[in-house]
Amino acid sequence: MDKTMSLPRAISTYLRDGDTVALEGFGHIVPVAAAHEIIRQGFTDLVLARMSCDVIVDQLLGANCLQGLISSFIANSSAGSLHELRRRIEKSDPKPLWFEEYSHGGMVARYQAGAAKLPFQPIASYRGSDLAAKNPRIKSVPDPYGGPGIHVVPALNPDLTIIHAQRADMHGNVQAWGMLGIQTEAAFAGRRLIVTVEEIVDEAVVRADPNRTIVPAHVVDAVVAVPRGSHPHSVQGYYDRDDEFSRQWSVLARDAAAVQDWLETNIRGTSDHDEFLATLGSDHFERLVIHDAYSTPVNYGGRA
Amino acid sequence: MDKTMSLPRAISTYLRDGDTVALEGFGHIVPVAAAHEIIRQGFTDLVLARMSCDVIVDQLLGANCLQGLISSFIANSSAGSLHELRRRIEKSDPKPLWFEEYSHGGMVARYQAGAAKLPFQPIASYRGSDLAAKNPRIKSVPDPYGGPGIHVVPALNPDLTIIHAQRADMHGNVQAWGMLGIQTEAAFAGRRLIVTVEEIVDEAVVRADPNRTIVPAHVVDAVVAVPRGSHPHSVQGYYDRDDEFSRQWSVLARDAAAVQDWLETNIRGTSDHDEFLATLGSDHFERLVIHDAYSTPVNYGGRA
Amino acid sequence: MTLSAHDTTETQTRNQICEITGSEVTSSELLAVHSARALAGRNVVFAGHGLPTLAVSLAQQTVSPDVEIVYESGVTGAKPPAMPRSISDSILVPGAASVMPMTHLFNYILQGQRIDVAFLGAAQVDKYGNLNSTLIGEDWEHPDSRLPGSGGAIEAMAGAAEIFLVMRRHTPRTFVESLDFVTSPGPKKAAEAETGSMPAGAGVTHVITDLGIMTRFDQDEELTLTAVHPGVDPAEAVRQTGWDLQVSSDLETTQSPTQSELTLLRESLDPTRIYLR
Amino acid sequence: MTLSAHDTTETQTRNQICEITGSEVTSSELLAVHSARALAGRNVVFAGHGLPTLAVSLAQQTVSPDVEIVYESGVTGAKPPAMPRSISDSILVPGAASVMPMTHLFNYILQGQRIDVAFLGAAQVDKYGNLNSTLIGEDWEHPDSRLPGSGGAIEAMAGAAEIFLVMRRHTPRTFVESLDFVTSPGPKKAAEAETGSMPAGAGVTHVITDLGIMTRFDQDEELTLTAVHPGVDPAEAVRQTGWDLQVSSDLETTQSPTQSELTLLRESLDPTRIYLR
Repeated sequence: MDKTMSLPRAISTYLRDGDTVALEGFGHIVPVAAAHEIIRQGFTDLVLARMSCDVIVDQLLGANCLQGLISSFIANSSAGSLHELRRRIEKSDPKPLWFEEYSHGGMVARYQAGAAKLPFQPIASYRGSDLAAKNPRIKSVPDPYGGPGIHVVPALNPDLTIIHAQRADMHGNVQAWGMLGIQTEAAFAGRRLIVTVEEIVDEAVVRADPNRTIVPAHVVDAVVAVPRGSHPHSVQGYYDRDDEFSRQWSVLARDAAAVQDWLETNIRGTSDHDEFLATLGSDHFERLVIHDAYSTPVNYGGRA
Repeated sequence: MDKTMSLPRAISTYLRDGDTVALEGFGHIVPVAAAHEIIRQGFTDLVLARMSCDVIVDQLLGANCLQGLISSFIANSSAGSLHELRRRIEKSDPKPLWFEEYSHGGMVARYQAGAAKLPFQPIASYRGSDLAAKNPRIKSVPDPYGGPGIHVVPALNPDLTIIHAQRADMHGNVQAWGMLGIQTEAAFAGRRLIVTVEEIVDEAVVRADPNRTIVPAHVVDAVVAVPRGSHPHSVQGYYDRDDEFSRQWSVLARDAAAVQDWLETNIRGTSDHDEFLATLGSDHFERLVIHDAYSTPVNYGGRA
Repeated sequence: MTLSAHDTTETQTRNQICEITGSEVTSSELLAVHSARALAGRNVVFAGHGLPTLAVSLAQQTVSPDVEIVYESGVTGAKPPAMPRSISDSILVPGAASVMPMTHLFNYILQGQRIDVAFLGAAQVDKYGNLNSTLIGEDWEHPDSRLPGSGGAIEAMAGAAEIFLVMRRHTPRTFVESLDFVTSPGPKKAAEAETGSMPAGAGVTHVITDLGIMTRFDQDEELTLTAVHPGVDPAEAVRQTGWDLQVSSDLETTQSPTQSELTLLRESLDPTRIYLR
Repeated sequence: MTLSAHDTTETQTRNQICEITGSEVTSSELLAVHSARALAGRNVVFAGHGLPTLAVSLAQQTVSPDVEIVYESGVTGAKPPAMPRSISDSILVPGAASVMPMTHLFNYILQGQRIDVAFLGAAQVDKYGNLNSTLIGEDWEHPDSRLPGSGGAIEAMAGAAEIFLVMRRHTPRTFVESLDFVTSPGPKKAAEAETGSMPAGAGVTHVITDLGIMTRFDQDEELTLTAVHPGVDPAEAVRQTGWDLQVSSDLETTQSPTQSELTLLRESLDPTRIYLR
């Protein structure tokens, strides 16, 4: 089944105002272009689930797309703070943000339970943490095998999950390598799933290395080719991370008006991801070029 | 750290009478040679954990190595029955067998909890099954999020886990492809871990494809090179399964005396795995030859 | 337990030419064709090797071109060059769309409710589609005959939207009033229990046998004989069923396998007749 | 939160030449060297980028040749050609020994109790080694300053055998009597709670600061000043600590970084001085 479609169509087809949407990717293969398209289409009242925040969280907040956030790390990686987010939390400026907070382990457990259609997942790490005191959705169950009670976190089943990967075939068999984060679980946990990829490849490419598939076709609703769709985050084997962009964001976003200007010019003022990339300058990706380091083939041979 | 050692030394160093030992591998990359070495060294009173049984279960039973079995499928794959096992269960012949039974999903959940050092793992599938009624270790906990109570299975933490794989480096970084079964979880769940492999390779081979590693070095106690260590099961890219061997076993093992004769001649009468393989005949592996089907390389390149 | 294991260990004696159709069609071909037809509109199928694999392959080329097969060994979208000999045959791997670790298969695919239809077999089935693949006999500790056990059958029953049960041999010993052991409970049985998650799907909706087809759709509904194969007396199906089998007032006679279906099976899918015995 | 994140967002202003050692050794070098030395006998280390990465690399070449580094992004045994810029820098991947999905990292490695030492940073630490990396202020809903939060710090604290805390700046604002928020509780704090699994390890056993080293070993033991760097008055460390700091009766003076350690750091491990500011 051909599930390829354009990014605007995929977002407009599978996202609704008020949805809980998971955008996952841990500093690598992050669906940035998809986040920008959500801004372009003006969605509102979304709840964003994202373990490790980054510039797109500030951008979605600045664009008034979000009413809530579910996360476990809310800095801009090693590049500084996310000031739009801090204004919302520290000062309710311009308005309050509903924020449900976990640790990374708690988010992993939530996605895992969601993917497995379990009501909750036990987790061993929350005893004595104020995080459990602050978040009423972190509960506990008795241990019927005689140990102490154990904390549990509830399943997370986003209405829509979006992930980015190196490649997929048109059916939706998704392949990724390098740091894989929580993408497989987020994909299975989602009620709907969009996958953006650097390249759509012939299914023979996928089938030459089936262990590399992180999400099988039947879980996927839409496959979208978006080259450089993860910028400013890296894609292993495709391009490097753009730390300068991320650092500049942490400077720029100290000024709320600058965030609005940036969104107006770079996102709302561009019609698609290619136009956004053009705003970076034509030689921008030259300094993000990577060297090649190909894996050695393994033998999948069997009985002929 | 060089963790390579001989199979006899690995087994004698890391196994004790009375241990719970997991031998995992789902019809592919099965630690058969290691099971035979356990027989040769005459271990007794072991409890074997093995999701999907096969000839080695009958052989370990016949050799009087086992007092108990934890499993979820006790036939000889598609090759027939395991008659030594059936005699033990149906007729306590020659003596009773302690048998703790789960479904595959239950075994997966037990290993997962064991690997994650959780006391138990919830599972959605046991409502109304006599399996839960028969097995008192399948319990339930309330759902603090308002759903019905849910079944749980206890963590499985074998004293020793043994798995087989295509290759590892001398430090114990283990790589496998094709059907991966529950090996990663069984490995992490084990208090001790032996990995037998078709080949010990230079660490540069492993490091050229780090996503292919299924168990990282620090989890491994011993790495043992045992070419053809999975026969009669297949190893993707190395050799095919030997269905004739498995079928013949189901015929042979109808006769308890024949099992004893076979063990005496083929296992106790051989000093190691190479001698065992020699009993199969020098041209035995010619009909198990596979064709080659190499994966296409992926680019792991990054910033140089 | 997937169909194939039970199938080959328990009932492989009845692979003679199927006389009841009055043709040269074998029982295996008949079951494969009707299983394939029942897959119309279903996309993700959990199957054992043998008949279910044949049925899915046939469906791909007839009623359900987008169907994706999932094996218990974690392989999806397999396109093996020859018929697999078991669900863990490594011939399934080269050219497959994915090979998942078993945690993903059991947690995210089966328990994750991603399967439209799971094919199962059983030693015994009752009128509500509860299945026994564990043992025969009264004494659970020392059964007369110890069978393979659940494998992933419990998870398939609990997680799949529908179960198709393929039974080569329709007899009162297999279609029973009361199971010796409830391995895989359908939703009615599960609802009667006191604890645990309810199954996600409808349980057994189709039973395809050498005599005909039974169906049920609602939790409390009994399996009803809705079709018999050409030449089969419905009374024979009733006689061969260990409970008082309901016969549909709209009882149909199944359409014999078409030449096109048989040609696909014999010449394209299983030319060496590994399963089309 | 791993050390580096806090480190770069909160305290990067104090990277001047470290005068207290009376040498040209920078504060970063001092902390890296003492962190490395403390790794003697430890084999599996969970670390953030920056100082912890440098410390582990130095330990590999000095006190602990078999040490294996594990990053929160799932990378083990990384051998990057240059210093990583964060724990998710893809430069960590080529040539690494493994890249695990995050489920394995959090469930099987951290919660699985496979880590000997985890390096953490924090905005506040108290006398029992409880850590705050969540917020500064009285009002949890509207803190004065909102920090990055846990990341995997809670899991590292609960699962690792020991925690090494590296604090660039030893001040009463960071070494406090009472945390504004207990993000990552040590075992004493955890034991006082009513439910949940007890941490597997000892909590914070070493705190390495620009003034000296504090240690604690038992659940109820307070952090004790066991060493000061050359030229540091222990009274200064007491003054810069927000609780009544215990000073060991065997207080030692740390051995200055050796020329060999400094050469390794400067010429081999971080020649472009990304972290050795």
